[in-house]
Amino acid sequence: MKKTVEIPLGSQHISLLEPIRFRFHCENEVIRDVDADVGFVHRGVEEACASRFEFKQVGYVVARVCGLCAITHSLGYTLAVEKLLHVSTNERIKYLRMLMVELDRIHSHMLCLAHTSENAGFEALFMQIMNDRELIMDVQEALSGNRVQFDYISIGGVNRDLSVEAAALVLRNLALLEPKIDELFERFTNNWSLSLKYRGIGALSLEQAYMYNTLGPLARAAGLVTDVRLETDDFPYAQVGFEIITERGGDIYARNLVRLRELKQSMQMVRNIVEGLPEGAIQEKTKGKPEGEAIARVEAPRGELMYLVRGNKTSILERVRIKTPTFSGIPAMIEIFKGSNFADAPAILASFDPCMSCTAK
Amino acid sequence: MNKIDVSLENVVETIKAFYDPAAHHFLTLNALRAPEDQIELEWIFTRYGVIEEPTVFTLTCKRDVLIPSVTSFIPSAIMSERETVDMFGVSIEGAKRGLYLDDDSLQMPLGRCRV
Amino acid sequence: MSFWSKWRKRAPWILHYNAGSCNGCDIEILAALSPRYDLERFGVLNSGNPKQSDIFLVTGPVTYRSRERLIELYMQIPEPKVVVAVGACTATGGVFRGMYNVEDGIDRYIPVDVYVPGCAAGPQLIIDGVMEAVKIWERKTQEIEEPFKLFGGMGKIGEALSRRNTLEVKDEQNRREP
Amino acid sequence: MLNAFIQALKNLVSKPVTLQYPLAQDIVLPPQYRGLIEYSAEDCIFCDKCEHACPPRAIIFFQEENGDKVYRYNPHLCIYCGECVRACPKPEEALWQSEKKQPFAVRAENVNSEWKVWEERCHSSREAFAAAKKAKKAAKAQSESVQGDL
Repeated sequence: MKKTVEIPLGSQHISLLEPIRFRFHCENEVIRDVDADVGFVHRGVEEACASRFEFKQVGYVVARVCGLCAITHSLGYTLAVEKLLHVSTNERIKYLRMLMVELDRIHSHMLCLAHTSENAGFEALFMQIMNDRELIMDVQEALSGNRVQFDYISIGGVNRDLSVEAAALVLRNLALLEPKIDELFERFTNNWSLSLKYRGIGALSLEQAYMYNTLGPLARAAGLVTDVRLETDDFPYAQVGFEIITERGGDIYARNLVRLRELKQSMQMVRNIVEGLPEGAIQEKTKGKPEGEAIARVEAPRGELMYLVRGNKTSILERVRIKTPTFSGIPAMIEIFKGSNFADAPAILASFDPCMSCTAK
Repeated sequence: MNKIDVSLENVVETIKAFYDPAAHHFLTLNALRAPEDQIELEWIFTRYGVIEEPTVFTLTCKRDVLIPSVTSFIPSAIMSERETVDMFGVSIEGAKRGLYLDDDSLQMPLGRCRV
Repeated sequence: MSFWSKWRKRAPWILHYNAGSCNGCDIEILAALSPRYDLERFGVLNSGNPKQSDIFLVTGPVTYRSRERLIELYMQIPEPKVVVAVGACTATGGVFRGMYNVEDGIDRYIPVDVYVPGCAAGPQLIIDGVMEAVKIWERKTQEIEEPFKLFGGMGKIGEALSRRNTLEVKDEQNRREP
Repeated sequence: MLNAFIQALKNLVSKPVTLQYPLAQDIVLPPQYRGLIEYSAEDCIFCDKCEHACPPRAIIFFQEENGDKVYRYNPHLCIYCGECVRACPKPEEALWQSEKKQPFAVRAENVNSEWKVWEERCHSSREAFAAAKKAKKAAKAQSESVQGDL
């Protein structure tokens, strides 16, 4: 006789950084169905952006939607508003913005790898990656003045210039980080006990990836060619050495591999940006009030982030629509849970790198 | 962006004829208050791996009608539909309330008339 | 008893709950637990179990859906307990102050002992806050433990209460003087 | 396996990465760390630009009856974005972002409820001042019109 057992996970759990509640319907060890409750972090940012804040302040408010991809949120919003204000930025501003976004991607991917390994029961590796990650955090603090919330991008430019000492610090810390990433690469590919937790678990096929509109590292691990850096021309990504990275398999192992390879590529891109930084002013003049409707898309560490901004020639915007990566990834996430073992649930969950504060806004 | 106007009757057929799972990527469903107690809905699509402006299907209708759902061929649309139902107080086929909001919180925060 | 309590006092365990924050303070708490800053050298351990914890680290302005969980977790932590509000939005609501689905700051619901500023609060600020919380926790432990010794029970309780009052008065004086 | 063993031996003799922060050594904040907002009343021209620019409204001015304004700032509401300093017409003189670490507060300081009281008092003082000004203007206009009639 088959009997389903309901097992709740969350909203407060040691393996969860953020409140999300799952209810797993299990048959013995196997998960048959999942209910997810994602609304714990809903604060009402969309409403507040369109009623309480002026359009110049909204950039700082939307950065607080998510601490991990704060810079991509403010970048997405700024790009959309700049389209409405008909401002075009010079090459130096574009390069500095790309620099911060890539640094953010490095630290976010490292946090995700650390979290995955912790949830697979490998706490020493978690501590090691978190220690290596501090190198990037130091760079971010030196560049923007804060470790997490950068507040680096403002409408029309960036708030701070890259000084010579900061550029030297970037290159030095990247050189220190490079061998450690190589070591991590070896650990994630060759370690037998990690492969037991990662290989073939939580797999997503290419058909499923197409069907559920997955995005970011999750889709690229399944072999789906999608990356907003490839699909938009707002930034000269090809000039600084961007190439799309895809893997086959779609399991946790492939996702980790995508993240590791993107880490290496982002480091190379940061180096290219710092070395080939063009001259120019860091702030362009803006005037007027936003009018019309614009869509801006940015590649956040977790996938595609979209901002739709509509203004009506007043300083308060009419609508700000935020589409975050995890939000569109949840149907695929629920699909992957079905049929896998309950003991693998924390590792699968961490391999998605879910960001609930993005999802619920 | 390329805007295509649709009506309440042919919205599902138009999107179904346009949408190709292997090429198109459903971004999101956006909603907006329109004058005279109407609501404006936008289904936004892009293509995988190609530089292209997003394609937007626009529908303007009354707030109290039942809006058809596209989840039968785009399963990932369920989240944005549930969010729209919560935030604007409209009804969409098959979308439950209560994704973000509880019974004791402010209902349909974005669908209210702004003073 | 006193032999063991000496060690127990040096190991306050942490319970961390996210009541709707942006993740910024949460990853900084993780960073504070990681080797560079290493909160664990003070005996602090991040436990997921409220019944074994002493210090409650909360981040985020309290959203409507998380307030019941917040109070439930607070009630499950055994006395003596100390609450640390990490980050600007936990203390006063921060940038989310006045939005429709949040309650500006957690001190509407539970008493807060230490407020850590910053958006997001850096690891050194978190260490400062936790060190202050440990001090408060030791004081609270003494207040609870002494009456149970039953050496002139009522007198001891009265003494403890009067000392607590003078301490609070002192706190206020210290605050006003500078 | 051998590599791991060698690594473990190396770690035994190498220096620890942990900073002994509150006990032995201080963490060095980088230059231009975005710390506490500081203010100088002497140089301020009371243009209220910082108050309007601040996203969480952590800066408010209290209006006294004689027309003077008093600056109030809550470091526990501030998000340290630096927008007030960028809006300030006299940055580095009247309002600047220091590199100081923000201090924590304890329960007795009452950072939330006390600030609520301040907010309300500031708003009511503004309104009272505006009403008084309006009444004065109206009285003046009336007296002028009375004079004109005469």
